[in-house]
Amino acid sequence: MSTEKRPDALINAEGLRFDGRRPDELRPIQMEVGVLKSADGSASIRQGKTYILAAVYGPRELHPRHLTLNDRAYLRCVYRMATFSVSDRKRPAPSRREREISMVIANALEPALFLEDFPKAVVDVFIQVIQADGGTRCAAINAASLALADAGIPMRSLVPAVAVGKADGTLIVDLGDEEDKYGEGDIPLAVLPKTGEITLLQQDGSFTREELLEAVQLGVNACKYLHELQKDALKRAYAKRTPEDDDEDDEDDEDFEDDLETDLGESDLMEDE
Amino acid sequence: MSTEKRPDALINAEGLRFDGRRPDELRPIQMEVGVLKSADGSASIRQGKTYILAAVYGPRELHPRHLTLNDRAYLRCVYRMATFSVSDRKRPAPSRREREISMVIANALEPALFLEDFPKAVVDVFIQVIQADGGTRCAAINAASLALADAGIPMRSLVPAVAVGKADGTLIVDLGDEEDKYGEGDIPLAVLPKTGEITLLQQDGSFTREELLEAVQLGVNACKYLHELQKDALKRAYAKRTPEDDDEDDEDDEDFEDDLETDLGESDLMEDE
Amino acid sequence: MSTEKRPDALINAEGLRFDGRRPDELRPIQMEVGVLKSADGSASIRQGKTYILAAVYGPRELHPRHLTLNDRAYLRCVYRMATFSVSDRKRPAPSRREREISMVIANALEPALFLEDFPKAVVDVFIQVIQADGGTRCAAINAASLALADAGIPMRSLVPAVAVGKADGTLIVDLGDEEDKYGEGDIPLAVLPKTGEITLLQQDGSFTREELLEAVQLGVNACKYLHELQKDALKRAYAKRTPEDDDEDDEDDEDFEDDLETDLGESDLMEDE
Amino acid sequence: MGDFSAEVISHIDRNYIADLLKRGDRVDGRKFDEYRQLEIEPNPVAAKAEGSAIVRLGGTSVVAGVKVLTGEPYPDTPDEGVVMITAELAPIASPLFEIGPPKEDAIELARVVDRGVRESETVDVKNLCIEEGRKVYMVFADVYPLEYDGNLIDASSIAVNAALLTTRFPEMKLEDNELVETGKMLELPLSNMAIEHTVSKIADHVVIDPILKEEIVQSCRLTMAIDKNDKFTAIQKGGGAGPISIELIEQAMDMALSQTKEIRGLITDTVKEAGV
Amino acid sequence: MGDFSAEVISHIDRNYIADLLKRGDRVDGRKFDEYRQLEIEPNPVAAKAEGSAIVRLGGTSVVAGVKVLTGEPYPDTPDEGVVMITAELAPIASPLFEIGPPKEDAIELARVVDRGVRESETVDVKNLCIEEGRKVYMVFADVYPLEYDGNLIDASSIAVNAALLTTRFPEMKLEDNELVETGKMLELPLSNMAIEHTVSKIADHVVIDPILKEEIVQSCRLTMAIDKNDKFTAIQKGGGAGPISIELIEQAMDMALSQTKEIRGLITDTVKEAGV
Amino acid sequence: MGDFSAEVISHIDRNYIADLLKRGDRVDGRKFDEYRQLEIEPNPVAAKAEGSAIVRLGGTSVVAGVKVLTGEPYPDTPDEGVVMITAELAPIASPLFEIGPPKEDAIELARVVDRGVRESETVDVKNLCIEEGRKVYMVFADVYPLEYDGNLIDASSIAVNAALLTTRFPEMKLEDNELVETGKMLELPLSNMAIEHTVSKIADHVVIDPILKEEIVQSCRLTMAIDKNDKFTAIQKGGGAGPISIELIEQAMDMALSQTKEIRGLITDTVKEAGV
Repeated sequence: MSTEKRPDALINAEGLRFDGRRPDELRPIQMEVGVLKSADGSASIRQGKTYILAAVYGPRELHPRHLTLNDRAYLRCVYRMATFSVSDRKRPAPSRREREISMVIANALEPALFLEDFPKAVVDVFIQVIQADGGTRCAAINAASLALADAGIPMRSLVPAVAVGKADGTLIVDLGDEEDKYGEGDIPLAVLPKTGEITLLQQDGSFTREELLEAVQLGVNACKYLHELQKDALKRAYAKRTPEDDDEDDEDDEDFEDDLETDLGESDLMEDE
Repeated sequence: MSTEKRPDALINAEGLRFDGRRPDELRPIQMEVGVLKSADGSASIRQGKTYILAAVYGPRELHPRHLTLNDRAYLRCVYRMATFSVSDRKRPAPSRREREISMVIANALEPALFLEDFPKAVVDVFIQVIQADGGTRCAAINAASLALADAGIPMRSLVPAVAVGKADGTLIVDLGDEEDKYGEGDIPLAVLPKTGEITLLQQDGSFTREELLEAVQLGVNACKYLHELQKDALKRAYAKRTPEDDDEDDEDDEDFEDDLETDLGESDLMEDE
Repeated sequence: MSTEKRPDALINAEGLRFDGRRPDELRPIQMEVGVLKSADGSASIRQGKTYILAAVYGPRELHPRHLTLNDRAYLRCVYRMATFSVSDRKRPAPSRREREISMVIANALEPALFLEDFPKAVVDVFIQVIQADGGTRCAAINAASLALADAGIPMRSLVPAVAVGKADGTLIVDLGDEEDKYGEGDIPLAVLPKTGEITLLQQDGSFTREELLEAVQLGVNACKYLHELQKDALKRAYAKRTPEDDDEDDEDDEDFEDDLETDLGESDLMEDE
Repeated sequence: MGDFSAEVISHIDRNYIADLLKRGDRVDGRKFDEYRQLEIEPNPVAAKAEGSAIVRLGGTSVVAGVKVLTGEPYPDTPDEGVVMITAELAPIASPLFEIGPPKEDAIELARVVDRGVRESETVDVKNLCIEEGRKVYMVFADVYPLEYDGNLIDASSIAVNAALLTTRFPEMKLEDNELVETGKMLELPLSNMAIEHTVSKIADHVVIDPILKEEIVQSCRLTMAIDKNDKFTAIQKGGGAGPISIELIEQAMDMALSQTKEIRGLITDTVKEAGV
Repeated sequence: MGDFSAEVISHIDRNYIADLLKRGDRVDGRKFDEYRQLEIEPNPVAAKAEGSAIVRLGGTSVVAGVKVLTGEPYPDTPDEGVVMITAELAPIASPLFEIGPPKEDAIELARVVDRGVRESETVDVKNLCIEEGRKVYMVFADVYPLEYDGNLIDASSIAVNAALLTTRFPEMKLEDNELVETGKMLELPLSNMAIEHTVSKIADHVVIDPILKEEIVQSCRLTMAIDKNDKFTAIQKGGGAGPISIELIEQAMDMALSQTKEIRGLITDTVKEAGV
Repeated sequence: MGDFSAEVISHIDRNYIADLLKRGDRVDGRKFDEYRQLEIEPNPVAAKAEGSAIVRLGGTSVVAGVKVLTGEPYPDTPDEGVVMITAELAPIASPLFEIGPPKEDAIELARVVDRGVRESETVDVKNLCIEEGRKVYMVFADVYPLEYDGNLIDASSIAVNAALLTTRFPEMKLEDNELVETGKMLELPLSNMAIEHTVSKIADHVVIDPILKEEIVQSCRLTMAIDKNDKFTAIQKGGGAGPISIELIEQAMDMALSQTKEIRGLITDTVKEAGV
């Protein structure tokens, strides 16, 4: 029972967007680490009205066996949207779109992980979209890399991601639903902050060569800011965990904290290079 | 092309039901043991117009292996309705309802079996509803426990089952199709005769606390009668098997008879307690 | 968007068919061997407007393991029609018809193969119908047996196949689409040339005992001619392969040529018996 | 269907059965062209199905039921009703039938029985039209094997024919775009009642109505649907990859022709006697 | 759901939990008839779903969302709307939930929660009709577990009730065969708000709102839906094959009755306070 | 698609191919920005498909066919026709493609080719409307790989474009609620003919139109759809999880831009010459 209508203009006379943002302005973003007790690691992200949870289980034994990799852990991502997360009810069975997005998310995260530390194991990343208001695959990557850090999976760095688009001829960052739907294109991308390399890149719509390159640069810049937000979220979670909270899982948590410190240190370092 | 209509009253002025039964009266019931030659054990039941066959295979090796239990046999029930067994044509693929009923039937039967005698094996119970006229899950349990006895699976006792319901405010036993459809509720239950414990209990409709407890008691009483019918059916089957009939499977049949005698003895004993 | 209409008559006043053929005349047939570089063996056939490709992979290790046969290779056939190969768009998922035809094709080919030479292995025969204009299962067998020979699978002989039918009361050979659709019956059959035995036989429509036997005899005669065409195709392919073409796969090709010679020799011999 | 269990039987059995046949004997004592005892129980699902039958052929038994629904015709045959036959290798009938989605054998059973009915135009679909292009009767006949000791195809074919013969359903008409009952009960428009007959080839012999032991060692089987005018309306070679000579095909056809009238008669008589 | 992981817990745990119960103690310190802390977050999916709620019951949490669509009624109930509840054991909630098609446990969760709502006629489907025989509202309530520490059924039942209570959707009418909005927003016609209460049987004791450790060692569970008039509207024995005596059933019923008003009140109050 | 067989190639091959690239050489002797020989056979399925093409790109070949049907438009786009592209990794093309339901690689192939066509609005769906809100043309283009030696995406994209260009179908109109042919034959309304170009990243190099050996050792690939105005209409990074720098992305874009006109020209010319 969606009653959405195309807005008259996506960019107004003052050069501001539909929702009042500047072209390169992100939506309000809240990230929180360790939100699900059942998981080995977890995180939530609210980006505008988009709301996503990510859980990590592993490294653990892989079933079915024939998927086992001898030289590294298998990174298995499952991206799922709740039926009620979109305007029309999504059918409950996983769609081909969800399966494809699961794959590109795995590719976006994998270069940041030391999967070779866990041959034959699996690391499971489960992503549940609670509310979808544009940019879900990028928000999912933002949350999933926090969940991986929370699970203590050894990482080169966190992976920030954002979508760049075009509306009324202007390049804009972090599309909302209407901008995605009625704009002229969408370029989701994810970045390794340390090297500036791209780990996710897709595009639709219509862009010239120069627009594309400019859009990618805009995205990389936005990802630097997102990376700071990610590190803040991780530090907040780290600060909250005092020794008093740990009762039975002492040893595991030691390990976890070690990894976390390393990761935070490493990711700080990266930005200096 | 069903042309059923709701009857004017389910209980008439004389306190009798739609089909002339008293509230606590069961429909005519015929149970027969050993009706399918391919199976290790089998039974049929006709309860009113409900007509069901049950076959037991096993104990035998379990595929797929990963379902194997180390300390007992796996009891696998499959309850299936023929497409033509109901007023509208049922779709051929197993429904979620059929899968759920398969599960509650397995739970209803399992406490009566010495499954620990056959670790890692499977005992298969296949139930085919030929005609459904109310009470199929209970009739299926009645027949399946006879088929298990017929297969020589060691048992604590047979398991009788019946549905209790409510129509025009009166509690009634062994609902027919119209009473199930137009009545005010349905409580299928199964009983271990030895201890009076309940192994199946479901309910829909609307009942007060007191009505519920009274209904369960009515059901337990009806199950005592059903248990007698079950034992009679088993004895008839036992009587029919003379040594002359046994040609090649001699040894197996010895075993079977031993089990059968024990079971009949045991179940007689139970009622005395 | 098919706009086919039933022709006024399938057999005209001169006793000729819809497309000008005599009752026992085959459509123009082109067979070519070795058309797909990825496969171990391959062949194409154009029979009238029917156009089919066949590829053979193997003998190779079989997955899943539980299908393994201890005394011979498992012959696995997959017959698939392109969605656009028929007048109405075929749904992409394999139909029950395609699965049944896969099975009868496997049965038709198997007696010609020395599968016992490769216990526990699999020989895969993949058949893709590009355009279907009648007689696809027979054309598929003609092509598949060439592809098996091309792959160097040891064979007793090639397997020719053809459909015989009836139109306006006359028995006709190698039905086209309209003759299949509007005629009075269809009898696809495949033959072992060496013994004249039948390895595929199906029928629909309506035939007397005598018509049936005459039809089978007509089919067997047509298969003799088809067998010659098959051998010619194989010889042409054999002639094309000069030692200069073989660079790295020398040894394999030796084997292949040996088999091929034997096969050609054998099949020549058969006709003389 | 036979071939799926080829590995459970030893070479000794295979040779034993073949040697018997060479001497003119079958493993259960029947003649080569003799059917097992056939029992037909008409209308066992009288309260819910429009038609039904249980058929016992020796140690093999099946139940068939018919539902008659209404629906829209296919666009390319606006004046024809729809007939659909399905069959399933339900695990109740045999330890050999696995649980799960339809396997090749199950698909073949359904398709062969369906073809026996449809290619033979057993039901005259032109007479299943309520109003051209709008509403027709849809006849679903579904078969469930109950016991499996060989030759499910013939048992199923007989059961479907018997079930179709017992079928009674309310006549419908379109009034103001709604289907209403006229109050009259109809029979199905059955024209030629083709019956399927299955013959196994074992070594150089053909035998009709094979039991499971014969199916397991058979080289292949031939199923032939024959209508009341002795016309062949469907043939399927299956049940194994063994080749068969024209001479044996001719023998198989003659065996089937020699049995078809008696079986058709038994179906018709049993249903008539039951006064359905 | 409990039974699928029975093998991961040792006999020691089993005995430990049973011994505690014998002394009147539960493994997490609660009383036998005490629920864990219940938190309800109304409308977390306000931008896309017509209604929604996140429910936390101790270490278990679920999200439920409601979509209201329009469609044609079923032929046999032309004046009734449609209500459908689904639930899925999404792998995010537990290492025990495998990836893949719905397993028995998932099917049971969905069916038990659905039955709790539908058998209880929580939503009055007669009031979901737009135009008889032509257009009705279709209400889909879907539940996703997020954290699993036992008793998903009660958490899901509470979440569905809360989500239904927060639901607002545009009124539609038929004009010239097209559905148009009237401009008015509607609430769902909720009648009796049945809540499901689950009790585990462990050894000879029954405890309400079991945590995962209790579910793993339970003999069986009893789920009871109770409406605002203290009527039982649905019962399901599940979660294991253990038998249960009539006395324990009576105890379980009384436990559920003692808790239902408070939980129903908490749902209603929370949604009201949120001013949805 | 490349990554699924990463384990079959040894480190020696990986290093060998990378070393060659460092010296400016590709394993099959081509230049980094050079396509393999491209052959297009227009309309091989002339009797049954409304349009078709077989494309051979070196050792890779595919067949694409187009069916034009009629149907009802989606409610939210009542004046637009429907275009659907599917692709399947049929086992005929490679020992690497398993039999069974669509795997991730197959889904990606179909989605990437579909996106190349749809995001590029290659077919103008507004011109596929027969009568608004009631009947539209539905265009199905389906691709089957026949030989697989790398770069199925580009071969498929070229084949779909060629097949769409050869498509002819009868014009339909609505008369008294029935679709009838006007007798006129139509071409598809093709607007901008975007072509997909795939570049592999291996070590620090990018090469266009990778063969299988290159795909197996690639770090990732970049597929770019470019329309006749040199606008990028779709991009997909896939084929492995390797990261890629902005500089290499720019190189890849320029490689694709340098090839697109020639390939588009070859498609158009071949179809024109064939006089379809």
